[in-house]
Amino acid sequence: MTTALSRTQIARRAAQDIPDGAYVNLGIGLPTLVANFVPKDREVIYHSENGILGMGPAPAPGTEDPDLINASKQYVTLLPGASIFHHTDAFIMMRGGHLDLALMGAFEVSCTGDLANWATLDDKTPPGVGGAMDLAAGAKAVWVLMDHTTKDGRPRIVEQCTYPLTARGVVKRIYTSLAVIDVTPDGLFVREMAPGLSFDELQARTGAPLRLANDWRPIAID
Amino acid sequence: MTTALSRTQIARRAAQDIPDGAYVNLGIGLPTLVANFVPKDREVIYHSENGILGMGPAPAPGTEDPDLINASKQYVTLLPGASIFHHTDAFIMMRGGHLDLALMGAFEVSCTGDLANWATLDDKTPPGVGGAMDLAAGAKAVWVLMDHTTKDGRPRIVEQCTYPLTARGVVKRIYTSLAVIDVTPDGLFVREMAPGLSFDELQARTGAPLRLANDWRPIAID
Amino acid sequence: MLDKRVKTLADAVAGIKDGAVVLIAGFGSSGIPVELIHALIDQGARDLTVVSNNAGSGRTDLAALLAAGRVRKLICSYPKTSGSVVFEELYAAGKIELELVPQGTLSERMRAAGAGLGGFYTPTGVGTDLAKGKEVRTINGREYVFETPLKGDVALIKAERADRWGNLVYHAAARNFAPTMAMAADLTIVQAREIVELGALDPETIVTPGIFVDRVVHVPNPAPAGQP
Amino acid sequence: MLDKRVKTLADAVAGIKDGAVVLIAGFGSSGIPVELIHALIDQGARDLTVVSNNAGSGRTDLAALLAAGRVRKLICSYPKTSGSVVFEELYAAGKIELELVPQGTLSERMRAAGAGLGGFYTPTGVGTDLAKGKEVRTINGREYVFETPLKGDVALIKAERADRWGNLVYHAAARNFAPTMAMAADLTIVQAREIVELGALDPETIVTPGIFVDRVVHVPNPAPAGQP
Repeated sequence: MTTALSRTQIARRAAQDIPDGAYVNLGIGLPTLVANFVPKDREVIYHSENGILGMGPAPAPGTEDPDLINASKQYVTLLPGASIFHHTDAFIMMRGGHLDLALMGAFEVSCTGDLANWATLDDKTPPGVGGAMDLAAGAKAVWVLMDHTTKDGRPRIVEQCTYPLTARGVVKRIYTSLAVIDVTPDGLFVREMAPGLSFDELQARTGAPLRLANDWRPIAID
Repeated sequence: MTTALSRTQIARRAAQDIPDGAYVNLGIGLPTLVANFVPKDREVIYHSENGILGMGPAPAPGTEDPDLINASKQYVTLLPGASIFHHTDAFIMMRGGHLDLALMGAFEVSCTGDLANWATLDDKTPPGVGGAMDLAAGAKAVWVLMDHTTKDGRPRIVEQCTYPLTARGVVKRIYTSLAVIDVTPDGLFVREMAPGLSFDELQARTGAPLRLANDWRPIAID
Repeated sequence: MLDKRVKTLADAVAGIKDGAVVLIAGFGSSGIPVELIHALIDQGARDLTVVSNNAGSGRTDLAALLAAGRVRKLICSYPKTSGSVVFEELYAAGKIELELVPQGTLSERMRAAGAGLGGFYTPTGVGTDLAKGKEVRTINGREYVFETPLKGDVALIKAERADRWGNLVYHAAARNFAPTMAMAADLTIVQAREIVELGALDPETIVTPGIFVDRVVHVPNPAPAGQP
Repeated sequence: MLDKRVKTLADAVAGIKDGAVVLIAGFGSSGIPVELIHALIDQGARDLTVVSNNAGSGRTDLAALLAAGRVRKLICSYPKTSGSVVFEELYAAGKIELELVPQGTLSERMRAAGAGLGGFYTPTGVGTDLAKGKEVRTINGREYVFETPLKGDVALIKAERADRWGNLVYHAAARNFAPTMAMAADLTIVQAREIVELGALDPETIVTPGIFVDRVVHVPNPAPAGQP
């Protein structure tokens, strides 16, 4: 029996790979959870598009400052060493290749690293792009965190995205509920699989050809 | 007998026209003198391209700060209300049309307001442009202060500049040792002449056709 | 004497014309000039184009301006936030035009207007629907989209402290779009929680130099944005 | 742990390669990283392209780097200042290449590199010798010159205070080109008069966030620039 990872477990798994000293932007939703699970001995500098570098955890109840929020509009704090700047400068960091990592959610990722995470195919609700395209175009590396399939079982990792693109060829690694997959010039390499899952089962739930890395291992879930 | 204005008198004359509350950039050389003669009841905010708004007069001897200098590399002070910013922002102010006035020196000005003030025709000394082209392109108004002719008597106000251009069609007013001249779409209008000078004499020392304004008057020299 | 202070909110927004492009600072609920927006509603200008990162929340401030039918077009990066009910209703009913712009491009386009530039090439949006119809140019082997300046007739800004020259500092991350919008509009209007004596602000820590500001009005107890 | 401090000036400039593009902050004598420049002379890299607003003064710092024959090309706006004797000699002798760039364009080109932009259109220089050979484009009825990003391999910066994350503040108007150069280089090296504890700098008044800085070295008594 395969146990798919919960959203929290996806965040927990991705958190293990964030290097000490990295400048990291966490996208809205699932990626925001990652900060809770980064090993405490690593000093990670979190960036927010509204002009904060060095965000700390949520404030104690009663100490919230409405003018100190992250991109998800959640209250945050500042770590010693934090800095505040205006929006245009915040996007210099994002677009100009100064961030080491952007962790983002996605609707779909293609086998060549195309990212689709800003617009649905629904015409009635207004689309929102926020800083997704800037981050995707500019971060040194983009990692995606998402469920491996849609709620009704369709693959989110595909040959070609059906959802509107955020950027072409930018995703370097995908953390899903079933696997950790590297996007390389030679295709998608499976580095880790959920415990109990077979490669054939994983391939069956994936819309693009996978290759199993020689040194693959089961995802360690604690 | 005509008395041509001295450099100090040119600066003194131009200073009378600087409006209260104006944002003004004073170019290297003659324009720098202007600040000394602006009527004391006017609050003028001086900008320097190295990132200062609200420069005050020269510091008292012994209180100079090598990191507080103007574009001419002279020591300055800060007035209450002054602000410091970086070079790129200083040039947003210059290029973006935020300065009311740029006062500049010139080698030549054409009858259509072309400005030549950055390079000589001498190949051996290196040219220097500094912020002249940005100011000329971006200030709301450019006024030129200069001697009316070269040392050997050739006109500096010409049909077409012979020196390399700084910008085309930007000069609005010219303060010279002999006259105050407006550059208009209808040509050069003489507003004021040095005491004792006749219009014919002025025209003879000018390389482009002048028109005498109906309300012209002698330059008041105190 | 250079004195940009005006006495009332009505004075602050006086003269804003129908059809104006209005830049409204803020991100989510932070830095929203709530009182200036309500003064604009009272002032009556209509057929506005509003540039703001979000589309308001609840029924106050930007949402109230939208609900009052004053906004023909919204230029923004993320209209769909929790509580953006007014905008969503108008959008679903086809009663408001939306120009969606990537957030960094939105900010950079306003900066270009303030900086006197004619446009710029950005890698953001290449190959996406938001670059459709735009010039794409390959520079040093990489593709870029051409983007044009976005200038405002008016900018509405919330600051923490101001002086009579219009120098501004902000509170925490409330500055967000404000410094860029201040330089990108012909008429920049500021509500400041505190107005201080000239010279009270440290020259080295002023965030928006007064040259970018036209009017300052004192609003000592600003309401939070997006409240019911 | 993120710690950008290095122990010595030699450590600070280690690894700068022959042929590097080196951005050197400063305007006139203010904000010149004198000790880093002398460390670069000792380090030995040659065939450099230097980007700096002026061309040095006297016989020290930038003038000394030029005199040592290490600079192939200078990109600057105003090489001809009082005391720029070394540059003038090299220029007259045809021993150094000069690319003259209007000062605002120089700064904006470096910003474009730091900001990830492919280029921009500026009204500065239209119709002049400095726009010769460059694309000119009419946008909304006005002519603009196309300018490309100017990226550094290295930037040398002088700051007043720094912390171990590389956050910087400057003294008075010494910041000038430094914040822009810091973001425009692959390797940004800072000499700071004081190094303070993390958290000692007010987050709202940090001028250069540490993300743009790679190495910080403590130089407690920096020499003035352009001294004999």
